[in-house]
Order: sequence, then C-alpha cells, then structure tokens
Amino acid sequence: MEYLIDIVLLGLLMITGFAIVRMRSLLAVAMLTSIYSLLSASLFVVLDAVDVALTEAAIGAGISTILLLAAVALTTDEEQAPRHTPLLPLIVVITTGAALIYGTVDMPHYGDPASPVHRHVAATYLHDTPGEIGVPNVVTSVLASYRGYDTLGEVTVIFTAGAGVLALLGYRTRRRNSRGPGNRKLVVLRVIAKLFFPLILLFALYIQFHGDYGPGGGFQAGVIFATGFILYALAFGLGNAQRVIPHRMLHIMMAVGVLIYASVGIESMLLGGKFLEYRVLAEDPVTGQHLGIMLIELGVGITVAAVMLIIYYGFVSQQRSGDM
Amino acid sequence: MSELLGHYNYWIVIVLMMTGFYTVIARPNLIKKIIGLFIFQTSVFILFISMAKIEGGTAPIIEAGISVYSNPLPHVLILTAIVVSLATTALGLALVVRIRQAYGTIDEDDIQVQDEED
Amino acid sequence: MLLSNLPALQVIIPLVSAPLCMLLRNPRHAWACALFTSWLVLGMAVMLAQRVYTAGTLSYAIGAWATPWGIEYRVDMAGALMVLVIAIIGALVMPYAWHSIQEELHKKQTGLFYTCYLLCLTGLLGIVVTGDAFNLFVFLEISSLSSYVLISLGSKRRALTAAYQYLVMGTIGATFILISIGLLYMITGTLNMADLAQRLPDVADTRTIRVAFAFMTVGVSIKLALFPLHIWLPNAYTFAPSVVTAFMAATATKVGVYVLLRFFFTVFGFHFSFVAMHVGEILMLLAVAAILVASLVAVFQDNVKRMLAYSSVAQIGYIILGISLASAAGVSAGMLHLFNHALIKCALFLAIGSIYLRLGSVEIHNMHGLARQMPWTMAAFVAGGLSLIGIPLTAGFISKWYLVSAALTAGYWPLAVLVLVSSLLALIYIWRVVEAAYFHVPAADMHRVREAPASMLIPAWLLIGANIYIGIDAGLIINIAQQGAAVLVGQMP
Amino acid sequence: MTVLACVALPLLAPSLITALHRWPNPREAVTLLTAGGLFLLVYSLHDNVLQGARPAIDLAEPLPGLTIGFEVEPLGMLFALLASFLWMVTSVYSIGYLRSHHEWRQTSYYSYFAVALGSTMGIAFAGNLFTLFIFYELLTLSTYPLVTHAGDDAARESGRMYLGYLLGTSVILLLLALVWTWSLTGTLDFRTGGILEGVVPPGIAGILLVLFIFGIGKAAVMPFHLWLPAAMVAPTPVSALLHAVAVVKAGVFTVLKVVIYIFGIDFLAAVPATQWLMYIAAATILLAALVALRQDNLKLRLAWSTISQLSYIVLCALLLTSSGIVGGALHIVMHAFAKITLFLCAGAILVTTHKSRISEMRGIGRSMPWTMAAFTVGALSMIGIPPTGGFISKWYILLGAIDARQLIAVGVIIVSTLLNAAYFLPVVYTAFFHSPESNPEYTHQETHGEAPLTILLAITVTALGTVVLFFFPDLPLELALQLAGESG
Repeated sequence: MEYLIDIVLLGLLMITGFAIVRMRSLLAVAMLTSIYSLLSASLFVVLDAVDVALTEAAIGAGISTILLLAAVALTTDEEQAPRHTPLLPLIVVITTGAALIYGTVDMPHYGDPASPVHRHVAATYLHDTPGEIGVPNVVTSVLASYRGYDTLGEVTVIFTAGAGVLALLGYRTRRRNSRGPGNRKLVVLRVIAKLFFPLILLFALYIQFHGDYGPGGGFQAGVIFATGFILYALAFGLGNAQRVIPHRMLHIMMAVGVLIYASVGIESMLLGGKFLEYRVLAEDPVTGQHLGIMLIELGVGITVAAVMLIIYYGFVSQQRSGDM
Repeated sequence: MSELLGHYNYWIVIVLMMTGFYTVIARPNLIKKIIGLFIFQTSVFILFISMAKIEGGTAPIIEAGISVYSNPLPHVLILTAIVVSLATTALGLALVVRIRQAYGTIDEDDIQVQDEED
Repeated sequence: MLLSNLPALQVIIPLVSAPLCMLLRNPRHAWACALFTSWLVLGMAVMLAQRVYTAGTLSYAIGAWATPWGIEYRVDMAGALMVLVIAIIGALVMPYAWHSIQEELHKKQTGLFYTCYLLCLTGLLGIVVTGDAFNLFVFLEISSLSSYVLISLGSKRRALTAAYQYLVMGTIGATFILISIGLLYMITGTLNMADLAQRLPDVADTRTIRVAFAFMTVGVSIKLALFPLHIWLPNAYTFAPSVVTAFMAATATKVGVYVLLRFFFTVFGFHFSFVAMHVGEILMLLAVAAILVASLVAVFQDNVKRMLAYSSVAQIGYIILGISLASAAGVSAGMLHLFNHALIKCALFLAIGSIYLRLGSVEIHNMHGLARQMPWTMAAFVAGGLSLIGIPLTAGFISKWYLVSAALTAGYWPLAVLVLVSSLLALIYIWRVVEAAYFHVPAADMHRVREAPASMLIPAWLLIGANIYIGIDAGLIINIAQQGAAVLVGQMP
Repeated sequence: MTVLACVALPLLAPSLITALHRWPNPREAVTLLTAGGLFLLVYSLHDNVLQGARPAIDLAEPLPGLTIGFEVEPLGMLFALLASFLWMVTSVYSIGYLRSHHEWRQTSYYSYFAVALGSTMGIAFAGNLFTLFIFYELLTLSTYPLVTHAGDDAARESGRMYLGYLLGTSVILLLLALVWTWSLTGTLDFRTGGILEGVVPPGIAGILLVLFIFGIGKAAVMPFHLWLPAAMVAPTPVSALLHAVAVVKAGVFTVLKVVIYIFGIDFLAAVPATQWLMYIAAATILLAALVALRQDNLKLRLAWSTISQLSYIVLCALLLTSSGIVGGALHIVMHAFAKITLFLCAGAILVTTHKSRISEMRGIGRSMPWTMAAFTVGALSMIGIPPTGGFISKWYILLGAIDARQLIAVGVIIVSTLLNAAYFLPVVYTAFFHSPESNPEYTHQETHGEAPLTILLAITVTALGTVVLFFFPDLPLELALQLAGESG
C-alpha cells in the first residue's frame, strides 16, 4: 500500500514537473509549483519525514508560492517562446541525468535496513537521544543539539536573505489611507481573517513549543506566524499590517533571533563548555539540553517570522513599473 | 529484476531533478529559471528523504513499543536545505523584480540585446 | 576561554556582529562595526595561525559532541593560511570601503551592505575551518547568498543581471555539491570529512562514489570559476561595487580552490582522485585552456575591471595547474599562488576602485594621462601589475617561479613554457593601461581629477608592500605553503 | 659595503633629482655628482680586484637557496668601470643636448637614467644569476620610459616592441632556463668552472644554452634583434649610453657570465649545440652588417652596426678559448668607446643641424670639423685600424678564432671588417669630401657652426679615450686576462 502511494505521488510529481516546463503562463506555473511542493510534502509524509513535510508545506506551498505570485504580478505573466533550440541544455541535462543513473547502480536499495545510512551515525542518534537530550523527537535533537551549529548557519542563511531582500527592494511605508483593497466583497474575507488570525498565531506557538515532542519547531512556527500576518495584510491592507508590526520592529526581531541563538552558544562557552554545549547551561545536563533547545528554537522562530514578513513587505510594497 | 525495482524511486527522482535543471538552463524567462531551480532543489530533497526511509519504519519520534525508525539525519539536513532553497528563491525573485524595473523585461534574450546596446 | 575556543570564535564573531551591524542606523556606526570586526578577525586569525604553526592541527568539537556525531571544526596549516588570507583582505578592504561605498551606494543601503559583507566573511571563514561536509554546504550558502546581494548593489543596472546570473549558476553549483554530499552519505553513512576519508577507501570502487566525486568537482568548479564554468565571473566582478570586487576576487574563488583541495586530498584521497579518477589530467587540460583563453580575452578588454576579471580566471588556471600536477611541489606552488594572487588582485582592484571614485570610469580610453593626476594610485596599479606579470622582486614572481619549477620537475616542460608565455599576455594587458595613463596626452577635463583619499591609498599600498616584501623574502610564506601542502598531500606516495 | 654603495647610489639619486625638479641647475648637478661619485667608488674597487680580492655581500634570500647578493669579479669590474665612466661623459653631453633641444620631462629623464645605471651596476656586480636576472629586468623597465620619451605614437609603438622583445625573451626563455637550472642544480651561483658539469647531460645542456643565448634578448642575437633599431626613437644620449653601452653590453656581459660561470667553457666544449649557436652569431654579424650598409638614417646604421658587433662578443664567448674570452671582454670596452663616440657625434649633428640622414650630411665636416674628426676616430676603431682600441680587441678575437680552429669564424671576422669599412667610411667621405652646395635644398647650411660646448667636450673625451686605449690598454687587458685565467 505504502509503495502504491509512493508510486502514485511520484507519478503526479512527474506530470506536474513536465507541465511546469511546458506551460507558458507564469501564473499557472506558479500554482503548479505550489502543487509540486504540496505533492512532495505528501510524499515526505509517506516517507516518514513528518518534520520535513510540515516545513515543505509551509515553505514550498505557502511562502514560496506567495512570493512567486507577487513576482509574477510585479513583472509579467506571459513567458516568451524560447528563441534557441535547446540542444546544448538537453545534452547537458541528459549527461547529468545519465551520470546520476549510473551512480544509482551501486546504491543500497530503497528502504533497505542494511544500508550504511542507517547504521553508522544515525543509529547512535536514535539510540542516545532519550538519554542525552531527553527529547522524543530525534529530528529536533539532531537539529538543535547534535548538529545545532548547522541550524545556526541556517538561521544565518535566512537572515542573509532578509538583509538581501531589504537591500534590494527596501520598502516604502504605506500611508494609513491606503487600506489595500477597499472592496466591499472583502468583508467575508475580513471576518474570516479576524477569526483565523488568533488561531493561526496560537497554532504557531503550539508548533514552536511542541517541537520537542512532535513534528515542528522554531522554523515551522516562524513561517506559520508570518503566514498569519500575511493573511491579515491581505485582508486589511499592508498599511494596517505595518501598524501592527512596524519595520523597525521587524529589523530588530530579525537580528535578535540570530543573537539569541548565538548568545546561547557564547553563554555555554562562558560557562566553560564548548560553543553550543547546552549541557553546561543547567546543573543537570538533560535540563541544560532542554533549556538550550528551547532558547535556540525561540531564536529561530523570531528570525524566521521577521524575515518572512520583511520579504513579504518588500515584494508587496513594490510598484509594478508602468501601472498600479 | 530486483536491481530494477530497488532503485525505481531514485530514478524517478533523477528525472524530476533533471526536469528542474533543464528549466533552469534552457528557459530564457528569469522567473521560470527560478522555478526551475526550485524544482531542482525540491527533487534533491526527495532524494535525501528517500534514502532515509527504512522498510517498516516510522517517523523518528521515540515512542514506547516501536523499534524501527527512519533515519532522522537526512531529515535534519533537508530542513536546513529547504530554508536555503527558500532564501535563494526569495533573493532570486527580488532580483527579478528589480531587473524588470530596470530593463522593462524579464526575458534573458531581450536583456542581452539591451546590454549590448549599452 | 578565548584560546581554547579560538576556532569557533573565528567564525562566530563576524556572525554575531552581522545582526548587530544591521541594528545600527547610522552608516558610519555600521562601518565602524564592520571595521572593528574585521580587525578582530585578523587578530584571531594571526593567533590561530600561530597556534597551528606550533601545535599542529586543531580540532574543535562544537557542542562538545564527539565526531562524527557532532560538527567538528578542524584547522590545519592549509586552513590557517586560508583563514589568514581572508582575514588580511577583510581587514584591509574595510578602511578602504568607507569612501568608496559612500560614493557608489545609496545611503539607505550602506548599513545592509556592511551586514552582508560580514555575512560573506562569516561564510568564507566557516567553509575553511569546518570539518563537516554538510556544514560546509551551509556556510557556502551564507557566503554565496551574501555575495549575490553584494554584487547586486553595484551602481549600474547590469549589476542586477550579473548577480542574477551568479545566483543561478551558484545555486546549480551548490545543488551539485548537495547531491554529492547526499551520495557520499548514502554510501558511507557519515558527514564528517575525516570519518569520510577513513570509510571511503573500502567503498571507493562503487559507481555511486565516482558520481559523487564528479558532482563535487563540477559544483565546486562553478564556485571557483574554473574554465569553462567561469561565465558568471567577468560580469560579477565588473559590475559589483569596487570594494566587493576587491574582496571577492581575493577570497571567494580562493576558498573554492581550498574546498577542492580538501575534497581531493583529504576526503577522497590522492589515490582515488588522481589515480582512479584521473582528475589531474582533466584539471590540467582545463587549466591550460583557462590560462590561454582568459588571458587572450583579457587583452582585448577596454574596461579595466573586466580585464582584471578575465585575468582572474586565468590566474585561477595557474592555481589549478599547480594542483593538477599532483605533486607536493605542485600543490604548494598552487597554494603559494593562491596567497600571492589574493594580494595582487586585491591591490589591483583597490587601485581601480580609487580610479572609479575619482574618474567615474574604468575604461582605458578615459584614462589618458591619469598618472599625473593620481600618481600614487597609478603607481600602486603598476606595482600590482608587475607582480601579476611576475617581474622579479614581487610576490607574483615567487609563485610563478615555483609553478614553473614544479612543472619542470614533473616533466611537463610545455606547461612551464605556457605559464611563461601567458605572463607575457599579462604584460600586454597591464601595459595597455600603463601606456594610457602614463604615455598619452591627458584628456581635456583630466585636470579636475584628484588623487584618492589616504584611507583608500594606504590599504592598496599595504598590499603592494606585502607583495614586494614577499618578493624579497618569501621564506616564511613558502614554508607555510609547503607545510599546508604537506598536510594535504600527506598520504601521497 | 662599497659594492652596495655602487648599486644604491644611482638608485637613490632619483629621489633627489625629483625633489629638485623646479631647479634645473641643482638637478643637473645632482646627476653629475652622482655620476662622478659612482665612478670614484667603482674605481676604488679595482685595485683590490686586480690583486685577487672578490668583495661580496648578500642582501636577502627571497627563495631558499636563492640570494640577492653581489660579488665583484674581473669581468664585472671591467663592465662597471666602463659604464660608470661613460655615464659621466654622457651626463655632461645630456645637459647640452636636452637644453638645446628643449626636451620635455627632463626630470624624469635624469631619474630614469640614474635608475638604469644603478641596474647596470647591479648586473655588473651580481653575485649570482638570480640577482643578475632581477637587475636585468629592472634595466629593461627603467629604460622603457626613456625609449618612449618623445610620447608620440611612433615612440609608443617602438616602446611596445622594446618591451615586448626584451621582456618576452627574458621571461619566456631566460627565466625558463633559470628555473630549469635551479631545479636541476639547486643553485644559481656563479662558480668557476660552472655549476652544470656532471649534473646535466650534454643534450639538456644544449637546450639550456639555446634558452640562455636567445633568452638574453639584450645581446640581440638574431632573430631577437629588432628591438634595437626600434629603440633608436629615444633621445640620442639614451641611444649612446644605453643602447650602445649599458643595455646591450649588459646582454653580452650576461652571455659571457653564463658561458664562463654557469656552464664553464670546458663543459661547453662537449655540448654540440655550442657550435650551432656560434654559427648563428656569425650569421648575425654578417647579416646585420649588410643591413647596416643599406641604412640612410645615421642612428639606424649605428644600431645595426651594434647588432653586428654584439654578436662578435657572443661569438667570442662561444669560441671557448681563453684568447676568445679576452677578446670578448676587451671588445665590450673598445666597442663601447667607439660606438658611443659615433652616437654622440650623430646627436651633435642632429642638435646642430637637425639632420639625421647620411645623404643630407654632405660637407658637414667643413662646418663641424671637431665632431666629424671624432666620428672618424670612432669609425676607424670600429673597423679595427690602429691606432684605435678597436684594433686590440679585434686582434684577440682573431687569435681566439684561430686557437679554436674555427675557420668559419676567422672568415666571418675578416669579411665583416670589410663590411664595417664599407658602411662607415662613406659617411666620413660624404662629410668631408662632398661639397655642400651640390644640394640646393640645404642652402642655409653654413649658418650653423659647431655643436654646443658641453657636447663637444663629451665627444672629445670619448674619441680621445678610443685612441688612448690603443696605447694604454693595461687596465682592461689585465682584467680580461685575469678573467681568462679564471675561466680556463
């Protein structure tokens, strides 16, 4: 059964992928990309990667799609027909693909428990996490502790993206009277948004702090939090959203998140440990791990939420050259 | 025959990857290229997650009574990679928006023509 | 606390100061923050190099997790040299940046510029000191993303397309690297480089590892702009702000080379890379093509920044050529040139940045008679140019000497001739600038051009001074390069 | 210490010259004082060297085993004495020449001139091939601004050629030879008897010798000779001192050094390539002389004659006999005095009458008798007719060729002597025995008189020197004999 779903999803992915290549309407392609992302998220669930699935759904199907749509709206919808015969790209792609297929021949079989992937490092994580970290979700323990430094890098990456979009797009503050679409038809949306907004924020908080036990964590929470605000901005206009969270605040949040994360590491150094050695944070090593993970997840959440909003504000505050 | 079946998952993923890769290098539209990159990267994620799968396993959240978990490490790596991919997409699209403002087009060939006139 | 955590702090300090820098609203404060951080980084780099020089390879377990479960920082002599290069260039570029950036960037962007610069510094340092393959990918992305932003801040609109092109190619490269890391992990079950190196020989004879090797090579080659994957580089260097060009030319591609060295020698091992995969022959071919083609193209450029960019592609060819010889002498010649070329190119781009500041153009035909107006800047350019050509008493001569000698020892005398011939091509393109600036009647409005401010001249001249010093007494740097090469090539027959 | 001062003094002088750029007289005084001081310094060394001392000093070690250092030996002593003496003379001449010509950029002219001389001293006293190479390149670079002094398109074009040939040959061939030698032997020191014997098989040594001989582009062995005529766009004093003495002699000096101290003449005897290179030198002698015959521009004729004469010295080096070495060393001196006299005369004519073509110089000897008399002395020395110094060096060269039983070389020397006569004597004849009135275009001929006094003074000194060297050749001869004694 599992295999059947697997095959069906992969088949759908292929169809979507080909459609993306063929179609010329960028709006449609953006939607298809969203579908592609959603399909992969479903596939991740089948493959037992629930954390990844959650993230992929939030990022790929959520934020990325919004950005794509914004970019299409700011530029153009129609892709011009390619003027060159794509011979060279085809050769490159076929060569690369063939090389990869050649590489698969000696790979361990799909799902094979004897594969080295499952034996060496990973087995230790699964075995030691309960004792060393005391967190049931091994993904969280690896993400936040064993390989916590990667995650610091990841936060820095997202911080870089925020700084980059700020530098590239900047943004203008919308005056209060620019209340976005003032159409009466939006009443329904506004009511629903008002209802959902607190729920989404609540859900974000749940994801943020539940990451130790189930799928989730700072990253997903940050994205969901930002999505809530984006919904708010869609319904009530950018100006109003920006009154709730002003830019300066976002700047500070974006920086503070990274700083919280890094300062946990520095604190552990000051306490005589290595960088990001949480166990020195409290008397009991496992409590220390808990504390450290909670703090860094908080930092991740803050930065991610801020950056997502900064990026969104940046795109939405642009004017399409010519009209709008 | 088992050879064939054992790797079909990877093969499809490779086809998906190449679909994205092809879109990046063959399409002149700048947004389409970014979408291509996105597809390319997302497919690589599937490759990673596929290798984490273990037969009869479950999600790597420790619970009493379960002994076989899929490998958490690729999940962690891909969580990071997804973020990287988002960062790249956001930056790329921001660049596209600025290019459109500066050139009035987002078609690679048109831009090249304009650059040569400079 | 400071000493024992030095490898981590080397990266953490700029990482922390990037968000701090962003919080500062006044551009001058942001600059001061970046400047201070750069100098701090340099101080630490010197200490780090000293420790490695005396105590040997340092290993630092982040989070105190034992390898291969945690992420390891590992600094050997080659890494220390690389860190030193990055830190020196960063420390010199920052004082220079103030005037240049004020002129070239919008005021609102300056704070973010320094933030992105610090991030780029963080990324580059992180790549060098890490001992973990995936961590390398993460920091590679930090440095890449920030450099896309930095390039896009150039004042012409083509800066945007250049950044876009780099973003697309860079991301393809990074994805290739990611695929390779995935394949390696699939076969070995580990991400730690030292652990990989230990486990690889048993499984080296699989097709998967071969493909992983190929993808890593291609991916990194895009990053280091190895011919013919260099096409992003000329535009990026030409249209980026002057400071960015100077910084990136001296560091980013060099770090790429370093990653290549790491994987060839430390992870895959000499035998696999050069004997089984014949990467030496392939690289040699590409390096030769890079040297010839890029040097020739450089000769025909009118825009000096673009000319120097092509020259960089050629010089990367030299470095790769040294590596492709697959001998200790070759690798140390490559590393020596890596260091020297960083000094040379940074000085040249700094001089060109000063010219852009005052003249508003970097086209040769606008530079007629410039030497009278900007004598110090042009003198720095000439000195750097002579070093690039490889005239004795300059650093460029030393590395060329070693490269030629390594090629001869390995029995490739045509390569030796090639290196020398292409330095003549360098002579031609450098001399076109010299001729215009010194031996042409000045243009009509040339008299209003002034000499660059001292804050921009001093960094350039410090680099020139270093160039000449190495040209006269290269003992120390050769020693470091040879030690670095010895560490890398350790298991060579 | 004196050795170091010899190199440093002219290299430091430009700072003072530049500082005084607003005051021409003190500026020129600095040049003259530096030149005089330098000669005295060099002269003070010669006694010791004649007694067998080899003053040496090491400065730096850029690469392990490669030092920048100086050591004085007889040949270097000879070259340094020659160059520093003639710099004094040329400096006096330059002042008159530049002022009456109203040249621009005089300050930079004097500065680069001083640097060029400093480099020449560096070459002369270089303690090893590496140091020699450094100063060799510095000499090229510092003379480039002098060549392009005029600043027009023709000058830039020639400048490119100059730089292209000299840097090209030295970087591709000479540097390759250097690195190769170093990677084979681990040293580049000048040692009596050479450093290559026993390390390198004769075949490789042959390739190396080819690289060296052609790599030393300043020796202008064909086919790398075209830079020399191109360099004639420079002001005449530059052509006189640099392109008749310092630069070109630095080339042949290096050839001699390489042959004697890197290969060793005994070892070279076993290398077949030597023979062939000697034939190329011989061919250069004849071909360049033939080309000189056809030149109407006096400076160009002198330049081609220089190419021909330089190959004499290369030939001498490759004869591998001690009298050949003596002849070569002496010819460096004798040819220098004669050729500089000729160039200075050409410059005097140019400054006074603005004529550069031989066909325009009819009867010029009547209005400029001193100049043309000096020219005659120089021409006689070039041909090798006593009582001029040229006779002595040619005598030794001929002896060397006979010792080596190289009949071809003997033949070439004789034929080229005839050719020398054929291209110099007509100039003398035109100047003295053609009547100026025969050409109506130049009726204002009689309005000019002799050249300015400083110029005449310089010409007289070098012409006298040419004659004096015939009667008192002791100093150069002793040094040359000492050199031959060391090498053989």
